[in-house]
Amino acid sequence: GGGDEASAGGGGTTLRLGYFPNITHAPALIGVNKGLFQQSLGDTKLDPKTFNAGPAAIEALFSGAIDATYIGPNPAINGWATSKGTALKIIAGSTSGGAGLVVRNGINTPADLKGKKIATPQLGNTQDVALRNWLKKNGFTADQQGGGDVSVLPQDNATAVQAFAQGAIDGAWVPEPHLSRLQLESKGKLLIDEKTLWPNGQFVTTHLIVKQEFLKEHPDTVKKLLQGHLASVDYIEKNGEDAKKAANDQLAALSGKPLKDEILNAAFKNLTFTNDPIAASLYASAQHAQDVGLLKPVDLKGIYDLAPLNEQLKAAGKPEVSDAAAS
Amino acid sequence: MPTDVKDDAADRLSGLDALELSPARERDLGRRLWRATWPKLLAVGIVIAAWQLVVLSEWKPEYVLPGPATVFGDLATLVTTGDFWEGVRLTMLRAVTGFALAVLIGTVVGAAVSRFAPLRAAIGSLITGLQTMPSIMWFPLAILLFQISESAIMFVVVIGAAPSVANGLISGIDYVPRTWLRVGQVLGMTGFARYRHLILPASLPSFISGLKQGWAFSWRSLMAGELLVIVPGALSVGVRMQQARDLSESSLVISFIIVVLVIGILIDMLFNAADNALRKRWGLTGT
Amino acid sequence: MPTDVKDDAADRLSGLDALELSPARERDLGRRLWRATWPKLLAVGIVIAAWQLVVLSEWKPEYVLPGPATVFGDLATLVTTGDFWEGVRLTMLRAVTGFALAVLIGTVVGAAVSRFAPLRAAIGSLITGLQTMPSIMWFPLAILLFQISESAIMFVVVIGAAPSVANGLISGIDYVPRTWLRVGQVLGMTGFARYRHLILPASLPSFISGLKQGWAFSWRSLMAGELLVIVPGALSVGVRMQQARDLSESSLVISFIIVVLVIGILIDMLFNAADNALRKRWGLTGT
Amino acid sequence: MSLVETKPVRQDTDVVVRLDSVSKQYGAGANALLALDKVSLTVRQGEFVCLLGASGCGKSTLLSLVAGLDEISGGTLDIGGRHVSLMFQEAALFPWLSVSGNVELAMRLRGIGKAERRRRAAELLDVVRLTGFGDKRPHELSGGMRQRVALARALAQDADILLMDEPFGALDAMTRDILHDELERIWREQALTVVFVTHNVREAVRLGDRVVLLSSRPGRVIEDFPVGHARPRRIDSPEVAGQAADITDRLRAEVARHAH
Amino acid sequence: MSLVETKPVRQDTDVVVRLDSVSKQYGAGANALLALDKVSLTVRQGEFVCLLGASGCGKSTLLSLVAGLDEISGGTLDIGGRHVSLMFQEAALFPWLSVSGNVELAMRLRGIGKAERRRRAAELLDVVRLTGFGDKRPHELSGGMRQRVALARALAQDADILLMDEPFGALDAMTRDILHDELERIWREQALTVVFVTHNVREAVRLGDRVVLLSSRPGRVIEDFPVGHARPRRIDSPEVAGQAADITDRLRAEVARHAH
Ligand SMILES: Nc1ncnc2c1ncn2[C@@H]1O[C@H](COP(=O)(O)OP(=O)(O)OP(=O)(O)O)[C@@H](O)[C@H]1O
Ligand SMILES: Nc1ncnc2c1ncn2[C@@H]1O[C@H](COP(=O)(O)OP(=O)(O)OP(=O)(O)O)[C@@H](O)[C@H]1O
Ligand SMILES: [Mg+2]
Ligand SMILES: [Mg+2]
Repeated sequence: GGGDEASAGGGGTTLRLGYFPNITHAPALIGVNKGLFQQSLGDTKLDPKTFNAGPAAIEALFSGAIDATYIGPNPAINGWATSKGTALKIIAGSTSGGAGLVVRNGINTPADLKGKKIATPQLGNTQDVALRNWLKKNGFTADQQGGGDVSVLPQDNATAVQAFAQGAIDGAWVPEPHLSRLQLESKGKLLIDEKTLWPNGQFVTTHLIVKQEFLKEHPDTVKKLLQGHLASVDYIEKNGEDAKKAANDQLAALSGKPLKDEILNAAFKNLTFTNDPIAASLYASAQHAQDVGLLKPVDLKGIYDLAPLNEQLKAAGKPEVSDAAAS
Repeated sequence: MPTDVKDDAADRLSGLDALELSPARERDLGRRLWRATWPKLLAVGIVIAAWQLVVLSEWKPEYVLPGPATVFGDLATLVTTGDFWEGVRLTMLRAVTGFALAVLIGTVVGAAVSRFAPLRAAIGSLITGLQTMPSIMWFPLAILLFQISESAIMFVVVIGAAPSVANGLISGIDYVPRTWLRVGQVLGMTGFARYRHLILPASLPSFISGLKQGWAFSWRSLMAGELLVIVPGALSVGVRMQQARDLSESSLVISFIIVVLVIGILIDMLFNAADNALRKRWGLTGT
Repeated sequence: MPTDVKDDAADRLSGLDALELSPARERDLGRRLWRATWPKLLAVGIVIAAWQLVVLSEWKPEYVLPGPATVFGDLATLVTTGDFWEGVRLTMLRAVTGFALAVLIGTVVGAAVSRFAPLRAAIGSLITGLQTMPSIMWFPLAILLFQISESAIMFVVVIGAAPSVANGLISGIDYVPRTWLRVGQVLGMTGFARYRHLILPASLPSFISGLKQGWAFSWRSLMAGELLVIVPGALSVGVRMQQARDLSESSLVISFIIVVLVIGILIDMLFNAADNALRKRWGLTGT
Repeated sequence: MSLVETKPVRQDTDVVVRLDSVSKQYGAGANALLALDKVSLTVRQGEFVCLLGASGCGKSTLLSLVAGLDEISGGTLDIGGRHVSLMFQEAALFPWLSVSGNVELAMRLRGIGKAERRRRAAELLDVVRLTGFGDKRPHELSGGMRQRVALARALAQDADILLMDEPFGALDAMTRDILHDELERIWREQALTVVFVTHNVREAVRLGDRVVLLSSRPGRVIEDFPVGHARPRRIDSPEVAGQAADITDRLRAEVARHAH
Repeated sequence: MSLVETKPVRQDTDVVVRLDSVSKQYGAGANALLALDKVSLTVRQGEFVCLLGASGCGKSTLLSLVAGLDEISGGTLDIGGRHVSLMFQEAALFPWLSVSGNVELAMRLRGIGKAERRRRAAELLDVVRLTGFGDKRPHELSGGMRQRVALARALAQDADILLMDEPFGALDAMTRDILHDELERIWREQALTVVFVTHNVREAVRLGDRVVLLSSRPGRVIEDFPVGHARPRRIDSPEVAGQAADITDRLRAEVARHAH
């Protein structure tokens, strides 16, 4: 306890960074495992914290228990909305892709989905919105209470995987590694790869957020954090196999068991690790959520602060990223 | 407790004058209600005042720790939607059904376990083992047995609460005074009659306390179990609660904490009424 | 129960012959152990056999419902890693610390609530309300108060288990026979002495049963609360369990169910030992 | 061993309760306590036997053995499967039942109908002079009243053998006299066999066909006095007082022997 | 109202217990039961008062009022803040304590040291003739033995006023005689004030300075017999028997009046 004041007032002597023991957080896993964050942070101590799900991470950020965290787009939007734009900023992208709809055999076309039960991780999250938006485009109705042409059942990924394996649901729109697991273990069929629904096949799965106060008070520490993050993303790009191994090692350390190689490989294939937060997809997804009534209108203007990132990218001679909407 | 004894004696004294009996009683009822209410009001008042003070001190921003005004505003909005009551109805229905089932099964298992020594040796300790199992660990089995259905929820609730009920009963049975058991034997009680006329009534206090704990377990299991199934039509309390957290809306989270507390308190009052009636019968109160 | 009485009488009879006393006792101990063990073995045997049968019937694919051989293989691998025991050690340490705290707080609160009528009116029912609150609802508050730390876990555990302990004590106190209370009064017991010498010992049976339920609550809360803080290296049971689920590895999930059951059963045996000692003291057993 | 044995034991079918060298030991090892030591006693059909003995000599133990509540540690005990009712030394009423509920319970277990039960219970409460107390709860009664309810409950069982453990110990002399008469009447009318434990020697002589004396711990039968006086007897009659004095002397000698 | 009142009430400081028109009603409304009706009674320092009365007439109620366990419904009651000890009608031992634990508890609460407690408890167990039973648990004792432990516990309190509710009801005559002597000795040595409830009229005359008669429900004081015989008395002495017969007659008349 009390780390809040210490880190805020003590000149950023510690950085408390949150992430999930999950393959979509690979840059964090590798950065921690390989000491890349610590390297760039120098004498600022890295204090990594892991979370099981977005809400807990946001609660921790709100309460001042962490300073920055890797997180999915959805909790970030919620956190932005409830704090009325005062709590956090997205400062870099991390992961793209790696989600889709897996169905059981016998369902071959979207039309076959009528009357079926499809799981999503959580009402109003990215995958849930993607599914509903896609269903709407395909002329299906689906309400928030699981009714309509297609019954959308929000439940946590582990339950969805079990339910699918036991034939209790007909499909699930899930992120990695569950996406690969459903295909490899439960012999599900990938009906929709979410990539195909987005321009350039790019949509945000994970990004890096930081507490606004922290950003204001310790811009240097944030810069160093970004350096570490960039190094990690670079590392994945340059050492494919090594990076996988490092990620899996860190997973094993955090969860007691590594992913099976085949799932690790498949998941890595589906994911892209990038510094670009793919802002356009965030705006679009939020708009979709508002369209299907899962999000109160929210002004996302200013949710990004990509200046420090771009500064670094520029220094490294890489293309800068933008927080503009696609259109 | 001495205080009670004194008060009741005073009540009786005032009841001595037969002519004044009914007004005295009315006054008594009013006084008793007031005596039961003011501490509650005071407690709520203190909590809200402290809460408001913390909020005013700006220890944490409003979106992390919203003030009472915000929360009660949100709560008021919440409870004025028909949807919310639909959800509460659905959840209460599940809770009551699940609890009833748990009581039934727990009673039978508890009675059987305390009756047959080998059964007790075999599964007696397992009961506590089951109790400690987090609800989510039953999800795979629930889905395996019942697919995604109301029955799966019931399964999770029953397996969560029945051990508690059974344990309460077993403990009650174990502490039935030996004299009563001997009286029962002399009266020729055997088998079911022995349970019906001696063991169950004698262990009722502990049983009721087990029921209370069982209710808490079943409610907690239900909150987890409701996430298994979303039934078209109404969003149950468990689902709404999860959503409030997912949306990181502190005010809504606190609202649901209050809702759950209020339901818990109301149920506890039911149990207390049963308990008081029992204690009166047993001659454990001053009245 | 009559069966026990008969057996014990038989034992005593055999004990009559002083010369044969010690061998008879040894034989007794062996017999008693055997009597406590065979039903457990039989129960485990039946469960495993039924499970194997279901698996053999190929009702569900192996990756959904793995057979006993697979699971016990995995379990064996699991328990032979030092890491696993580190995790168990960590979890048990937290469980015991949290439970001890919960017992302390629950006892004080329970005693206070049953002692002061206004306090009871104020927060008596709240205790059950708190009990019904799912652990995850305390996470925001835990993080708010204790950041991400061991204290946050303790908070979740204590707030989950203390109400149970308090309720057990309150129920026990409520059912202390009136005669004993009167004896206490005549002996001049007041305040703390009254609790120390009369109320606590007299309500011990119900208290122990409350402790048992409290343990179950604290364990469940811990399983949820451990997800708050992950210490790489020593992975607690709660984290491993969650991960087993997240990895959808049925065999690992079942392994952890077994681990939790075994821990629960062992703890229950401790409670039972305490309970039996108590019943013997009170003269509620045949011996 | 005991004086009873010196009489020729009639092997008649009349014998309802037969104890043959019955021993009872509580506990084991260092903690063992021999409560009864080779007690032999027979009670015949319709007999009223009173048991006398010092406090802690094993009277209650003997009754609980006969009632089958405890296992004997040695010897043989035979009641020929007869239906036994035992009135305990403490009232041991069930607090969750009303007074008449407690009395009716014994009948309920024998499947007697509700109306009949009600009638009989009221009748029995009249017998024990508790008319109108049927709806009270046990905790609302005085000690002596509770004891009388226990008596009513024991009578409600309609057993063949009635074992009574100091049934009138908490009653005043007058109420006790009345209940002596009632008990004697019921015993005669229903041809009951009664074993009656008391500390009141006059009461024993007033009621019993025989008065059996137990020695101090461990209990052994030391004397068996037949009571010859014609019934109805009065507790304050000279004959009763006279024999009571004799028995008291014998008892006193026994207690003195065990230099307390 | 009562006969006591007809004597000039001495307002001396000697009075230890003073009841003035004390009433006690249990329950309320239709369920009300008047247990005591305007009872007036004074007990002086060092006096040994015996209470007699039919079963359920309110003797135990009276004691519990004096001990402050129940609130009076009317009248005034004054014991001048003196330390009272009450021996209940039932033994009411604590099952979680051994026999000597039960006896020691009373001393422990007064802060008496361990060694002293132990010594005193052993002494008291000797007094009640339970030497060597200190380590037993209450459930291992016979009814009469439990009663004696309760007596030892009451004596261990070293109170100014000792209230005893049928303390020897479950004891045989011999043990009772012994305890009469012991009680008398302790009473004299410690200048105790004793109120003693019994159903045994001879016992009352054997022990009491005065014998107070209560009427049947509701209890009222109907007569107050001074006992003049010199101590030590013997329960089977002609004087005791004679006065006991007188009192019994008076009691019998009272009970008859209340046509049971
Ligand atoms: N459950 C028990 N465990 C151990 N010892 C016992 C038990 N019950 C009785 N005893 C012992 O057995 C002896 C006889 O007890 P019992 O109750 O039969 O005496 P009793 O003749 O009925 O005496 P009383 O007239 O005082 O009721 C006593 O010494 C007592 O301590
Ligand atoms: N707690 C109570 N509630 C209601 N009525 C009670 C209560 N205690 C006693 N009574 C009633 O008060 C009356 C007097 O009871 P009490 O116990 O004082 O009698 P007693 O003189 O001690 O009789 P006994 O000689 O049988 O012990 C009885 O009629 C009884 O029914
Ligand atoms: Mg006895
Ligand atoms: Mg009485």
